[in-house]
Amino acid sequence: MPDLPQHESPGQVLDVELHILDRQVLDRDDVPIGHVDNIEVDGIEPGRELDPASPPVVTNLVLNSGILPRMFGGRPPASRLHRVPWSAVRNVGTAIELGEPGASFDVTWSERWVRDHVIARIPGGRHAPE
Amino acid sequence: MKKYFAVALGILTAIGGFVDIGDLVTNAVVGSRFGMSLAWVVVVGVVGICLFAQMSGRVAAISGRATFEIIRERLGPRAGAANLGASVLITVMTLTAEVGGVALALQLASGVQPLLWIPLAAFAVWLVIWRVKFSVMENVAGLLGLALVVFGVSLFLLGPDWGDLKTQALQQTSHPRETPLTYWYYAIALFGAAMTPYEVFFFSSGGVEEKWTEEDLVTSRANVLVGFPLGGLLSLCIAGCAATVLLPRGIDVDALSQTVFPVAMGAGQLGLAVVILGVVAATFGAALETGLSAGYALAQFNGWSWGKFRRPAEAARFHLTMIICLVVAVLVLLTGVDPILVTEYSVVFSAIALPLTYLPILVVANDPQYVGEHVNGRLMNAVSTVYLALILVAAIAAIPLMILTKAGA
Amino acid sequence: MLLNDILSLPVVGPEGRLGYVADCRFAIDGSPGPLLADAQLVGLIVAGKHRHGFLGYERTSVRSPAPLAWWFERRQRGSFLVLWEDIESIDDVVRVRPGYTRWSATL
Amino acid sequence: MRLRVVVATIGAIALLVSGCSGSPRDMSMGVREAQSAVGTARLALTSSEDGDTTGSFAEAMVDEAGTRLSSASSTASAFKPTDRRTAAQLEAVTKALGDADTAIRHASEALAGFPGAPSVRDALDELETVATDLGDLAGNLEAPR
Repeated sequence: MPDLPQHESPGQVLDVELHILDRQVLDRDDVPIGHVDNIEVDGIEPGRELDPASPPVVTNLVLNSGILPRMFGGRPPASRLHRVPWSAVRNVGTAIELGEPGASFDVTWSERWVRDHVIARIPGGRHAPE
Repeated sequence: MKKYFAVALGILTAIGGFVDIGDLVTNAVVGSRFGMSLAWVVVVGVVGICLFAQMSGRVAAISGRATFEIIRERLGPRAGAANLGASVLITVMTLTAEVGGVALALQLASGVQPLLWIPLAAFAVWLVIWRVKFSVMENVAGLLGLALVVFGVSLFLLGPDWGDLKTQALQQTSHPRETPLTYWYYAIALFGAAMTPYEVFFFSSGGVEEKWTEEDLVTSRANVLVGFPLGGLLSLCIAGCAATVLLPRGIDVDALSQTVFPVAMGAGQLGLAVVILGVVAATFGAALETGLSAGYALAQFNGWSWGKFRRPAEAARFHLTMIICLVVAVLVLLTGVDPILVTEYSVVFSAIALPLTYLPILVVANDPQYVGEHVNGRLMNAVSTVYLALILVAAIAAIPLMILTKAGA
Repeated sequence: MLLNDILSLPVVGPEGRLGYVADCRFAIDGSPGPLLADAQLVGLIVAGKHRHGFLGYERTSVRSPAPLAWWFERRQRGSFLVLWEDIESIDDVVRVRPGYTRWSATL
Repeated sequence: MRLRVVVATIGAIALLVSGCSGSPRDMSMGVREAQSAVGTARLALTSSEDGDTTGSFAEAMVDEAGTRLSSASSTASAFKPTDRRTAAQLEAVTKALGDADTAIRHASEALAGFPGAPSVRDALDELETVATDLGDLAGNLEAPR
């Protein structure tokens, strides 16, 4: 294999599998809210000739929506995709940091449900350990 | 001064926290059947856990990412989920064994049936996880676990033929009553007992819990590099006691009472009281660690909020996971299954799950994005790669050996 | 469109099959947003045999421990980057325009 | 790929078959377990007499020895004799295990100190006799695996 030319892009370069998928997502206060399971882009229409001048851009990260489809194929119903808009992303490093609190994303509903119905009802559940 | 105190405390808790029901039982079984001829495996296992615990701690301190986040990130959904399934299964098995161990030890102290102690012990574990601060929990359990040093004292009081023990350790001759297959089966069990995967989950998550930074690396390295080998030495003393008292009498260990008996013989009733206290502390401490590890693993894999530094309500699914795991452990124990048997299986299954945990740790400990300038050195990488190969061989050989030897019968 | 639908699609060039989509490369260099600029697609990483390799790790500059790096690289040998402007269409297969350029896949 | 599956399956079946069938070695394994149980009970009694252990600890040890002995019996009886020689051996083994069971029960009673229970001294003597018998028996049987 001859040495191929190296393509240089301005800005941070991200390979989806390497840098984004399965990374931990932290909210504004560094609280984990999920992992990236998928990425939504616009600008690709299946079957149409693509426009070289307007590359697709990331619109949403999809969190915790079906580890099973990723393991076995298929996809979860569109209504169950927990989306986080790209505009909420503050930094992409060893974790993906958001600029908003976790409660503003629907991916945290199960956390809130368990909290409200189970954990907070057990005595001491709302107190810090001593 | 405060810094030296922190280092000393860390080392002491590392020693006390190193030995759990798996180490206790496996070392006693091996000592009673093979003498010191498998001592080399303990050494190999301790070096291995030092390597990988240290790496996972370094990754956690610098990047803030605990081990199961790394596993998910580097292995992807399929292999990651396979590892999650295996790790949670083994960790809950170990948790079951530890809770059972607490109950057995309390039975030895009180004469009251273990079935009555099991729910109590599990509830106490939950209460500590629920209410006690991480550092307090770790230090108290670790320091009380130091009572197990009485194994070393008893070994001296028993006055064994040291030359004989040394010969056994150096010649690796298996006892005439044993076959090479059982010898290697127990080699894998000992290896698995020393390198149980929950230890790295707990160690790295503990680093995040205690908010380690780059400056804490020296302390954490000292804890591991001094504490774990001393814990390994303690394991060897357990084996040595069994080799001195039980091996010549043809007694194979299959109960906790036999494990601690040599201490009674060497140090009398006082020694017995101390060793039982040590066993309760060590198994209780390990029950906390395994319970938390199951929660860490599941929460980190799914990206849930986790950690004892948060209020339970701020890590709701994490706490719910641990409650469920404890309930499962109690239900399993209430069927009357022998905790010692659960222990013996859990250490061998540990050996099987090791490669998928240690591969991502090794890879990420070389990645500057995660550890900055603190990437592995050449020697570290060479030794770790050899270990990865070793772990792979042990994992592949474990199941066939288990079937061929009827689980070491 | 969801990106996982593109990952591991077969890639076809003018001279026949080239391999599979192993990864998608983005760069944060689009129009500025509130926190980060938009992430625009640079191109697709095409791999010959193994579709996933070690999740892209082989493309980083990390070369140690040597035996592992050697193994990962071997599994991903021959992969390359195709830029967005060289991609004609994406449906069940990814079609590459005639006269496309192979770029190095390494980061 | 399919070949690999076939080889793996055959390997697994071979392992299972070789691991699970009963053999004369089951008897020696059973005797070995019984020796271990009797030895444990003897240690419990002597150490309790010497004051090295508490009563409840010694009782727990003897209880566990009893459990181990039942497991020894089931280990030994996994073997189904095929000829006269092994049938006679199995009979001897079964009898020795029965004696051991009685001896351990007596040891347990002696420790508990019920009225009419054997003395610790007597229980120890009985255990010693049983241990000797088991030792002789083990020597006659095929060596354990």
